[in-house]
Amino acid sequence: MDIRIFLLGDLGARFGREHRLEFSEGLTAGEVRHRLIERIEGSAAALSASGVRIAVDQTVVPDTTCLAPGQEVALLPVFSGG
Amino acid sequence: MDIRIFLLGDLGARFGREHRLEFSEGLTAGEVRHRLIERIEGSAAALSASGVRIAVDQTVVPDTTCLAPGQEVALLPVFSGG
Amino acid sequence: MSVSAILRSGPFRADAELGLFLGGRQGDGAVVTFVGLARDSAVDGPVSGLYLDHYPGFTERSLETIAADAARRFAISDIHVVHRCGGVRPGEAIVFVAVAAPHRRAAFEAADYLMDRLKTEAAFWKREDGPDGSRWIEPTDNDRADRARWSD
Amino acid sequence: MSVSAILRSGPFRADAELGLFLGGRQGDGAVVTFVGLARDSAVDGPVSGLYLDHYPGFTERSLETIAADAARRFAISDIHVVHRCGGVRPGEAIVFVAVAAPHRRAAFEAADYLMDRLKTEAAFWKREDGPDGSRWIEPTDNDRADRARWSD
Repeated sequence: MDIRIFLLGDLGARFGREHRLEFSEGLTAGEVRHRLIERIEGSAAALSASGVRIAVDQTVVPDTTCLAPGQEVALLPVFSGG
Repeated sequence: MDIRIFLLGDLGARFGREHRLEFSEGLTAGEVRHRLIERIEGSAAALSASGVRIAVDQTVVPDTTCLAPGQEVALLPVFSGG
Repeated sequence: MSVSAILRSGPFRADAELGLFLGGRQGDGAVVTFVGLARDSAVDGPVSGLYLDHYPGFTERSLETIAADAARRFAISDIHVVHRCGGVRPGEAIVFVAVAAPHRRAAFEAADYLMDRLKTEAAFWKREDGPDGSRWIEPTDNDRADRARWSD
Repeated sequence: MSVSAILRSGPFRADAELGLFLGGRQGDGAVVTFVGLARDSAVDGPVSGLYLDHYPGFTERSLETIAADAARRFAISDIHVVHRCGGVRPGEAIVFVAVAAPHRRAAFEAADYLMDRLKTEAAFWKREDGPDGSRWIEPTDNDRADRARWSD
Protein backbone atom coordinates (compact mmCIF):
# COMPACT_ATOMS: atom_id res chain seq x y z
CA MET A 1 0.00 0.00 0.00
CA ASP A 2 1.15 3.49 -0.86
CA ILE A 3 1.95 6.24 1.62
CA ARG A 4 -0.36 9.25 1.24
CA ILE A 5 1.28 12.59 1.85
CA PHE A 6 -0.39 15.93 2.52
CA LEU A 7 1.37 19.26 2.23
CA LEU A 8 -0.33 21.95 4.29
CA GLY A 9 -0.45 25.73 4.00
CA ASP A 10 1.95 27.37 1.57
CA LEU A 11 3.65 24.02 0.86
CA GLY A 12 0.38 22.66 -0.52
CA ALA A 13 -0.25 25.84 -2.50
CA ARG A 14 3.22 25.73 -4.08
CA PHE A 15 3.87 22.02 -4.55
CA GLY A 16 0.46 20.35 -4.60
CA ARG A 17 -1.61 19.36 -1.62
CA GLU A 18 -1.64 15.58 -2.00
CA HIS A 19 1.09 13.15 -3.07
CA ARG A 20 1.67 9.42 -3.02
CA LEU A 21 4.84 7.40 -2.57
CA GLU A 22 5.31 3.68 -2.96
CA PHE A 23 6.03 2.09 0.42
CA SER A 24 9.37 0.32 0.75
CA GLU A 25 10.85 -1.55 3.70
CA GLY A 26 12.63 0.75 6.16
CA LEU A 27 11.00 3.94 4.91
CA THR A 28 11.27 6.74 7.50
CA ALA A 29 9.45 10.03 7.86
CA GLY A 30 12.66 11.87 6.93
CA GLU A 31 13.10 9.69 3.85
CA VAL A 32 9.61 10.70 2.68
CA ARG A 33 10.71 14.31 2.94
CA HIS A 34 13.80 13.60 0.84
CA ARG A 35 11.97 11.66 -1.82
CA LEU A 36 9.49 14.52 -2.22
CA ILE A 37 12.36 16.98 -2.59
CA GLU A 38 13.86 14.80 -5.33
CA ARG A 39 10.55 14.55 -7.09
CA ILE A 40 9.49 18.20 -6.89
CA GLU A 41 11.88 20.63 -8.53
CA GLY A 42 12.69 23.68 -6.42
CA SER A 43 11.15 22.29 -3.24
CA ALA A 44 14.36 21.56 -1.32
CA ALA A 45 14.61 24.77 0.72
CA ALA A 46 10.91 24.85 1.58
CA LEU A 47 10.46 21.17 2.49
CA SER A 48 13.66 20.84 4.49
CA ALA A 49 13.14 24.07 6.48
CA SER A 50 13.58 23.44 10.19
CA GLY A 51 10.09 24.72 10.99
CA VAL A 52 8.45 22.08 8.78
CA ARG A 53 7.37 19.18 11.00
CA ILE A 54 6.16 15.78 9.95
CA ALA A 55 3.01 14.08 11.21
CA VAL A 56 2.37 10.36 10.77
CA ASP A 57 -1.26 9.33 11.15
CA GLN A 58 -1.91 12.80 12.63
CA THR A 59 0.79 12.73 15.29
CA VAL A 60 3.93 14.85 15.00
CA VAL A 61 7.01 12.58 14.96
CA PRO A 62 10.79 12.88 14.53
CA ASP A 63 12.23 12.31 11.04
CA THR A 64 13.69 8.99 12.20
CA THR A 65 10.26 7.39 12.70
CA CYS A 66 9.72 4.24 10.63
CA LEU A 67 6.59 4.04 8.52
CA ALA A 68 4.21 1.20 7.84
CA PRO A 69 2.28 0.60 4.61
CA GLY A 70 -0.92 2.63 4.29
CA GLN A 71 0.06 5.32 6.76
CA GLU A 72 -0.73 8.98 6.21
CA VAL A 73 2.08 11.52 6.33
CA ALA A 74 1.68 15.30 6.51
CA LEU A 75 4.27 18.04 6.18
CA LEU A 76 3.26 20.85 8.50
CA PRO A 77 4.73 24.32 8.10
CA VAL A 78 4.77 26.55 11.19
CA PHE A 79 1.16 27.04 12.34
CA SER A 80 -0.15 30.52 11.72
CA GLY A 81 -2.51 30.15 14.64
CA GLY A 82 -6.14 31.14 14.41
CA MET B 1 -37.67 76.86 48.86
CA ASP B 2 -37.17 73.63 50.75
CA ILE B 3 -34.13 71.37 50.45
CA ARG B 4 -35.02 67.94 49.10
CA ILE B 5 -33.04 65.07 50.59
CA PHE B 6 -32.67 61.54 49.25
CA LEU B 7 -31.38 58.63 51.29
CA LEU B 8 -29.97 55.86 49.11
CA GLY B 9 -29.53 52.12 49.61
CA ASP B 10 -30.04 50.77 53.12
CA LEU B 11 -30.46 54.30 54.51
CA GLY B 12 -33.52 54.81 52.33
CA ALA B 13 -34.88 51.40 53.22
CA ARG B 14 -34.50 52.07 56.96
CA PHE B 15 -35.30 55.75 57.30
CA GLY B 16 -37.38 56.66 54.26
CA ARG B 17 -36.10 57.53 50.83
CA GLU B 18 -37.16 61.14 50.53
CA HIS B 19 -37.18 63.97 53.08
CA ARG B 20 -37.57 67.73 53.09
CA LEU B 21 -35.98 70.42 55.24
CA GLU B 22 -36.79 74.08 55.39
CA PHE B 23 -33.90 76.10 54.01
CA SER B 24 -32.29 78.55 56.40
CA GLU B 25 -29.43 80.99 55.86
CA GLY B 26 -26.02 79.38 56.39
CA LEU B 27 -27.27 75.81 56.06
CA THR B 28 -24.41 73.42 55.26
CA ALA B 29 -24.38 69.86 53.98
CA GLY B 30 -23.19 68.64 57.38
CA GLU B 31 -26.01 70.56 59.08
CA VAL B 32 -28.52 68.70 56.89
CA ARG B 33 -27.05 65.47 58.14
CA HIS B 34 -27.42 66.58 61.77
CA ARG B 35 -30.97 67.81 61.37
CA LEU B 36 -31.97 64.47 59.85
CA ILE B 37 -30.37 62.65 62.77
CA GLU B 38 -32.37 64.78 65.21
CA ARG B 39 -35.55 64.18 63.30
CA ILE B 40 -35.20 60.41 62.75
CA GLU B 41 -34.93 58.39 65.94
CA GLY B 42 -32.16 55.80 65.90
CA SER B 43 -30.50 57.15 62.75
CA ALA B 44 -27.42 58.73 64.34
CA ALA B 45 -24.95 55.88 63.90
CA ALA B 46 -26.05 55.11 60.32
CA LEU B 47 -26.23 58.67 59.01
CA SER B 48 -23.01 59.86 60.62
CA ALA B 49 -20.98 56.82 59.54
CA SER B 50 -17.74 57.91 57.86
CA GLY B 51 -18.56 56.03 54.65
CA VAL B 52 -21.76 58.03 54.12
CA ARG B 53 -21.00 60.85 51.70
CA ILE B 54 -23.16 63.82 50.82
CA ALA B 55 -23.99 64.95 47.30
CA VAL B 56 -25.42 68.37 46.55
CA ASP B 57 -27.10 68.66 43.16
CA GLN B 58 -25.53 65.32 42.25
CA THR B 59 -21.93 66.23 43.12
CA VAL B 60 -20.18 64.77 46.16
CA VAL B 61 -19.12 67.60 48.49
CA PRO B 62 -17.53 68.06 51.93
CA ASP B 63 -19.85 68.56 54.90
CA THR B 64 -18.79 72.22 55.10
CA THR B 65 -20.39 73.11 51.77
CA CYS B 66 -23.03 75.83 52.01
CA LEU B 67 -26.41 75.15 50.46
CA ALA B 68 -28.73 77.38 48.46
CA PRO B 69 -32.54 77.24 48.48
CA GLY B 70 -34.01 74.55 46.19
CA GLN B 71 -30.91 72.38 46.07
CA GLU B 72 -31.08 68.61 46.16
CA VAL B 73 -29.08 66.73 48.77
CA ALA B 74 -28.39 62.99 48.81
CA LEU B 75 -26.84 60.83 51.49
CA LEU B 76 -24.84 58.11 49.77
CA PRO B 77 -23.76 54.98 51.64
CA VAL B 78 -20.69 53.14 50.31
CA PHE B 79 -21.45 52.05 46.74
CA SER B 80 -21.92 48.34 46.38
CA GLY B 81 -20.74 48.51 42.79
CA GLY B 82 -22.56 46.79 39.98
CA MET C 1 -14.71 56.22 18.71
CA SER C 2 -18.07 55.44 20.27
CA VAL C 3 -18.41 55.20 24.05
CA SER C 4 -21.82 54.48 25.51
CA ALA C 5 -23.01 53.53 28.98
CA ILE C 6 -26.69 52.86 29.48
CA LEU C 7 -28.84 52.13 32.53
CA ARG C 8 -31.78 49.74 32.06
CA SER C 9 -34.59 49.15 34.52
CA GLY C 10 -35.71 45.84 32.96
CA PRO C 11 -34.17 42.67 31.53
CA PHE C 12 -32.06 42.92 28.38
CA ARG C 13 -30.49 40.34 26.08
CA ALA C 14 -26.69 40.26 26.16
CA ASP C 15 -26.61 38.31 22.88
CA ALA C 16 -28.62 41.02 21.13
CA GLU C 17 -26.27 43.69 22.50
CA LEU C 18 -23.31 41.74 21.12
CA GLY C 19 -25.02 41.37 17.73
CA LEU C 20 -25.53 45.14 17.48
CA PHE C 21 -21.99 45.85 18.68
CA LEU C 22 -20.47 43.50 16.05
CA GLY C 23 -22.66 44.59 13.13
CA GLY C 24 -20.66 45.95 10.21
CA ARG C 25 -17.39 46.07 12.15
CA GLN C 26 -14.45 45.66 9.73
CA GLY C 27 -11.44 47.52 11.10
CA ASP C 28 -11.27 45.89 14.52
CA GLY C 29 -9.85 42.43 15.01
CA ALA C 30 -10.90 41.95 18.61
CA VAL C 31 -14.12 42.22 20.59
CA VAL C 32 -14.15 41.25 24.26
CA THR C 33 -17.37 41.09 26.19
CA PHE C 34 -18.20 40.49 29.80
CA VAL C 35 -21.63 39.45 31.00
CA GLY C 36 -22.29 39.58 34.72
CA LEU C 37 -25.18 37.33 35.70
CA ALA C 38 -27.23 37.30 38.87
CA ARG C 39 -26.32 34.10 40.70
CA ASP C 40 -28.79 31.84 42.45
CA SER C 41 -26.55 31.56 45.50
CA ALA C 42 -24.03 33.55 47.51
CA VAL C 43 -21.66 32.84 50.42
CA ASP C 44 -24.62 32.93 52.80
CA GLY C 45 -26.94 30.61 50.88
CA PRO C 46 -29.58 30.72 48.16
CA VAL C 47 -30.44 34.05 46.51
CA SER C 48 -33.92 34.58 45.12
CA GLY C 49 -33.19 37.98 43.63
CA LEU C 50 -31.17 41.17 43.69
CA TYR C 51 -32.31 44.75 43.96
CA LEU C 52 -30.00 47.47 42.68
CA ASP C 53 -30.96 50.81 44.12
CA HIS C 54 -29.68 53.78 42.13
CA TYR C 55 -29.68 57.57 42.29
CA PRO C 56 -31.17 58.77 39.00
CA GLY C 57 -28.72 60.92 37.05
CA PHE C 58 -25.85 60.38 39.46
CA THR C 59 -25.67 56.64 38.76
CA GLU C 60 -25.75 57.12 34.97
CA ARG C 61 -22.88 59.59 35.26
CA SER C 62 -20.81 57.13 37.31
CA LEU C 63 -21.18 54.59 34.48
CA GLU C 64 -20.30 57.18 31.84
CA THR C 65 -17.22 58.32 33.76
CA ILE C 66 -15.90 54.78 34.09
CA ALA C 67 -16.45 54.09 30.37
CA ALA C 68 -14.76 57.36 29.38
CA ASP C 69 -11.78 56.61 31.64
CA ALA C 70 -11.35 53.21 29.98
CA ALA C 71 -11.58 54.77 26.52
CA ARG C 72 -8.81 57.22 27.38
CA ARG C 73 -6.59 54.62 28.98
CA PHE C 74 -6.47 51.87 26.34
CA ALA C 75 -5.94 51.70 22.56
CA ILE C 76 -9.51 50.72 21.84
CA SER C 77 -12.13 51.74 19.29
CA ASP C 78 -15.51 51.42 20.98
CA ILE C 79 -17.02 50.68 24.36
CA HIS C 80 -20.59 49.76 25.15
CA VAL C 81 -21.84 49.25 28.71
CA VAL C 82 -25.36 48.24 29.74
CA HIS C 83 -26.19 48.05 33.44
CA ARG C 84 -29.40 46.99 35.14
CA CYS C 85 -31.07 48.77 38.01
CA GLY C 86 -34.06 47.68 40.06
CA GLY C 87 -34.98 44.03 40.58
CA VAL C 88 -32.89 41.32 38.92
CA ARG C 89 -33.69 37.62 39.03
CA PRO C 90 -31.09 34.80 39.06
CA GLY C 91 -29.81 34.05 35.57
CA GLU C 92 -30.54 37.54 34.28
CA ALA C 93 -27.74 39.80 33.11
CA ILE C 94 -26.80 42.57 35.55
CA VAL C 95 -24.09 44.08 33.38
CA PHE C 96 -22.86 43.80 29.81
CA VAL C 97 -19.53 45.27 28.75
CA ALA C 98 -18.20 45.17 25.20
CA VAL C 99 -14.89 46.54 23.96
CA ALA C 100 -13.68 46.58 20.36
CA ALA C 101 -10.06 47.18 19.44
CA PRO C 102 -7.70 46.60 16.56
CA HIS C 103 -5.73 44.16 18.73
CA ARG C 104 -6.86 41.80 21.44
CA ARG C 105 -4.61 42.75 24.35
CA ALA C 106 -6.07 46.25 24.63
CA ALA C 107 -9.60 44.84 24.36
CA PHE C 108 -9.01 42.33 27.16
CA GLU C 109 -7.36 44.89 29.42
CA ALA C 110 -10.05 47.50 28.89
CA ALA C 111 -12.86 45.02 29.64
CA ASP C 112 -11.04 43.82 32.75
CA TYR C 113 -10.48 47.42 33.89
CA LEU C 114 -14.10 48.37 33.21
CA MET C 115 -15.37 45.51 35.35
CA ASP C 116 -12.97 46.24 38.22
CA ARG C 117 -14.15 49.85 38.26
CA LEU C 118 -17.83 48.98 37.82
CA LYS C 119 -17.72 46.43 40.66
CA THR C 120 -16.41 49.02 43.11
CA GLU C 121 -17.31 52.50 41.83
CA ALA C 122 -20.58 52.22 39.94
CA ALA C 123 -23.12 54.13 42.06
CA PHE C 124 -25.39 51.27 43.05
CA TRP C 125 -26.60 49.94 46.37
CA LYS C 126 -27.27 46.26 46.08
CA ARG C 127 -29.61 44.16 48.17
CA GLU C 128 -29.57 40.37 48.09
CA ASP C 129 -32.91 38.71 48.86
CA GLY C 130 -33.02 35.15 50.13
CA PRO C 131 -35.12 32.79 52.22
CA ASP C 132 -33.63 34.23 55.44
CA GLY C 133 -34.34 37.84 54.51
CA SER C 134 -32.46 40.59 52.75
CA ARG C 135 -29.08 42.17 53.20
CA TRP C 136 -27.37 45.19 51.69
CA ILE C 137 -23.93 44.37 50.40
CA GLU C 138 -20.66 46.13 49.76
CA PRO C 139 -17.81 45.28 47.38
CA THR C 140 -15.86 42.21 48.46
CA ASP C 141 -12.22 42.30 49.49
CA ASN C 142 -11.50 40.59 46.15
CA ASP C 143 -13.27 43.38 44.31
CA ARG C 144 -11.25 46.01 46.15
CA ALA C 145 -7.99 44.14 45.50
CA ASP C 146 -8.85 43.84 41.80
CA ARG C 147 -9.58 47.56 41.61
CA ALA C 148 -6.26 48.34 43.30
CA ARG C 149 -4.37 46.67 40.42
CA TRP C 150 -4.98 49.79 38.32
CA SER C 151 -3.19 52.91 39.47
CA ASP C 152 -5.17 56.08 38.86
CA MET D 1 -18.20 21.09 33.30
CA SER D 2 -18.75 21.35 29.55
CA VAL D 3 -15.78 21.96 27.26
CA SER D 4 -16.40 22.13 23.53
CA ALA D 5 -14.26 23.22 20.59
CA ILE D 6 -15.82 23.18 17.14
CA LEU D 7 -14.48 23.82 13.64
CA ARG D 8 -16.83 25.51 11.17
CA SER D 9 -16.31 25.80 7.42
CA GLY D 10 -18.83 28.61 6.95
CA PRO D 11 -19.91 31.84 8.65
CA PHE D 12 -21.46 31.66 12.13
CA ARG D 13 -23.11 34.23 14.37
CA ALA D 14 -21.16 35.06 17.52
CA ASP D 15 -24.26 36.60 19.10
CA ALA D 16 -26.21 33.36 18.64
CA GLU D 17 -23.34 31.39 20.19
CA LEU D 18 -23.41 33.73 23.20
CA GLY D 19 -27.19 33.36 23.51
CA LEU D 20 -26.89 29.58 23.63
CA PHE D 21 -23.98 29.73 26.06
CA LEU D 22 -25.90 32.02 28.46
CA GLY D 23 -29.23 30.20 28.28
CA GLY D 24 -30.43 28.97 31.67
CA ARG D 25 -27.14 29.70 33.42
CA GLN D 26 -27.77 30.45 37.13
CA GLY D 27 -24.72 29.39 39.15
CA ASP D 28 -22.08 31.39 37.27
CA GLY D 29 -21.67 35.08 37.84
CA ALA D 30 -19.25 35.73 34.99
CA VAL D 31 -19.16 35.05 31.28
CA VAL D 32 -16.28 36.41 29.20
CA THR D 33 -16.30 36.12 25.44
CA PHE D 34 -13.77 36.95 22.78
CA VAL D 35 -14.71 37.42 19.14
CA GLY D 36 -11.88 37.58 16.61
CA LEU D 37 -12.97 39.32 13.43
CA ALA D 38 -11.34 39.31 10.02
CA ARG D 39 -9.98 42.81 9.46
CA ASP D 40 -10.21 44.73 6.22
CA SER D 41 -6.58 45.82 6.46
CA ALA D 42 -3.21 44.62 7.73
CA VAL D 43 0.26 46.12 8.12
CA ASP D 44 0.82 45.74 4.37
CA GLY D 45 -2.45 47.30 3.21
CA PRO D 46 -6.03 46.33 2.41
CA VAL D 47 -7.17 42.75 2.91
CA SER D 48 -9.99 41.37 0.78
CA GLY D 49 -10.20 38.06 2.57
CA LEU D 50 -8.49 35.34 4.58
CA TYR D 51 -8.11 31.67 3.86
CA LEU D 52 -7.48 29.32 6.78
CA ASP D 53 -6.06 26.05 5.58
CA HIS D 54 -6.49 23.17 8.02
CA TYR D 55 -5.57 19.51 8.33
CA PRO D 56 -8.85 17.64 8.94
CA GLY D 57 -8.81 15.81 12.26
CA PHE D 58 -5.46 17.19 13.35
CA THR D 59 -6.74 20.78 13.49
CA GLU D 60 -9.84 19.84 15.48
CA ARG D 61 -7.67 18.04 18.01
CA SER D 62 -5.42 21.09 18.39
CA LEU D 63 -8.50 23.15 19.33
CA GLU D 64 -9.75 20.51 21.75
CA THR D 65 -6.36 20.24 23.45
CA ILE D 66 -6.15 23.99 24.00
CA ALA D 67 -9.68 24.13 25.42
CA ALA D 68 -9.01 21.16 27.73
CA ASP D 69 -5.77 22.74 28.97
CA ALA D 70 -7.64 25.95 29.84
CA ALA D 71 -10.36 23.98 31.64
CA ARG D 72 -7.74 22.24 33.79
CA ARG D 73 -5.82 25.40 34.53
CA PHE D 74 -8.54 27.80 35.72
CA ALA D 75 -11.47 27.66 38.15
CA ILE D 76 -14.09 27.83 35.42
CA SER D 77 -17.35 26.03 34.70
CA ASP D 78 -17.66 25.85 30.91
CA ILE D 79 -15.73 26.65 27.76
CA HIS D 80 -17.04 26.93 24.24
CA VAL D 81 -14.77 27.59 21.25
CA VAL D 82 -15.87 27.98 17.64
CA HIS D 83 -13.22 28.41 14.95
CA ARG D 84 -13.60 29.01 11.23
CA CYS D 85 -11.66 27.28 8.50
CA GLY D 86 -11.66 27.99 4.78
CA GLY D 87 -12.43 31.42 3.32
CA VAL D 88 -13.32 34.27 5.67
CA ARG D 89 -14.39 37.73 4.55
CA PRO D 90 -13.62 41.00 6.40
CA GLY D 91 -16.07 41.58 9.24
CA GLU D 92 -16.81 37.88 9.69
CA ALA D 93 -15.94 36.11 12.92
CA ILE D 94 -12.85 33.88 12.73
CA VAL D 95 -13.01 32.69 16.30
CA PHE D 96 -15.44 32.81 19.21
CA VAL D 97 -14.38 31.92 22.73
CA ALA D 98 -16.73 31.88 25.72
CA VAL D 99 -15.83 31.07 29.32
CA ALA D 100 -18.25 30.86 32.24
CA ALA D 101 -17.07 30.90 35.84
CA PRO D 102 -18.43 31.61 39.30
CA HIS D 103 -16.10 34.62 39.52
CA ARG D 104 -14.87 36.99 36.88
CA ARG D 105 -11.10 36.85 37.33
CA ALA D 106 -10.89 33.17 36.33
CA ALA D 107 -13.17 33.81 33.35
CA PHE D 108 -11.02 36.70 32.10
CA GLU D 109 -7.79 34.78 32.57
CA ALA D 110 -9.06 31.64 30.87
CA ALA D 111 -10.33 33.59 27.84
CA ASP D 112 -7.04 35.47 27.60
CA TYR D 113 -5.08 32.21 27.87
CA LEU D 114 -7.27 30.47 25.28
CA MET D 115 -6.69 33.25 22.77
CA ASP D 116 -2.93 33.35 23.35
CA ARG D 117 -2.74 29.60 22.75
CA LEU D 118 -5.13 29.66 19.77
CA LYS D 119 -3.22 32.51 18.08
CA THR D 120 0.03 30.54 18.16
CA GLU D 121 -0.80 26.84 18.48
CA ALA D 122 -4.07 26.24 16.68
CA ALA D 123 -3.18 24.12 13.62
CA PHE D 124 -4.08 26.58 10.88
CA TRP D 125 -2.17 28.02 7.97
CA LYS D 126 -3.49 31.45 7.17
CA ARG D 127 -3.34 33.26 3.84
CA GLU D 128 -4.15 36.95 3.51
CA ASP D 129 -5.50 38.00 0.13
CA GLY D 130 -5.22 41.60 -1.03
CA PRO D 131 -4.98 43.72 -4.17
CA ASP D 132 -1.24 42.98 -4.47
CA GLY D 133 -1.66 39.23 -4.16
CA SER D 134 -1.64 36.73 -1.35
CA ARG D 135 0.76 35.92 1.43
CA TRP D 136 0.94 33.15 4.01
CA ILE D 137 1.42 34.47 7.49
CA GLU D 138 2.91 33.30 10.77
CA PRO D 139 2.16 34.41 14.34
CA THR D 140 3.43 37.90 15.07
CA ASP D 141 6.13 38.66 17.61
CA ASN D 142 3.35 40.05 19.79
CA ASP D 143 1.47 36.77 19.56
CA ARG D 144 4.56 34.83 20.61
CA ALA D 145 5.26 37.22 23.48
CA ASP D 146 1.65 36.92 24.67
CA ARG D 147 1.89 33.13 24.56
CA ALA D 148 5.14 33.23 26.57
CA ARG D 149 3.32 34.89 29.49
CA TRP D 150 1.86 31.49 30.42
CA SER D 151 4.36 28.95 31.67
CA ASP D 152 3.50 25.41 30.64
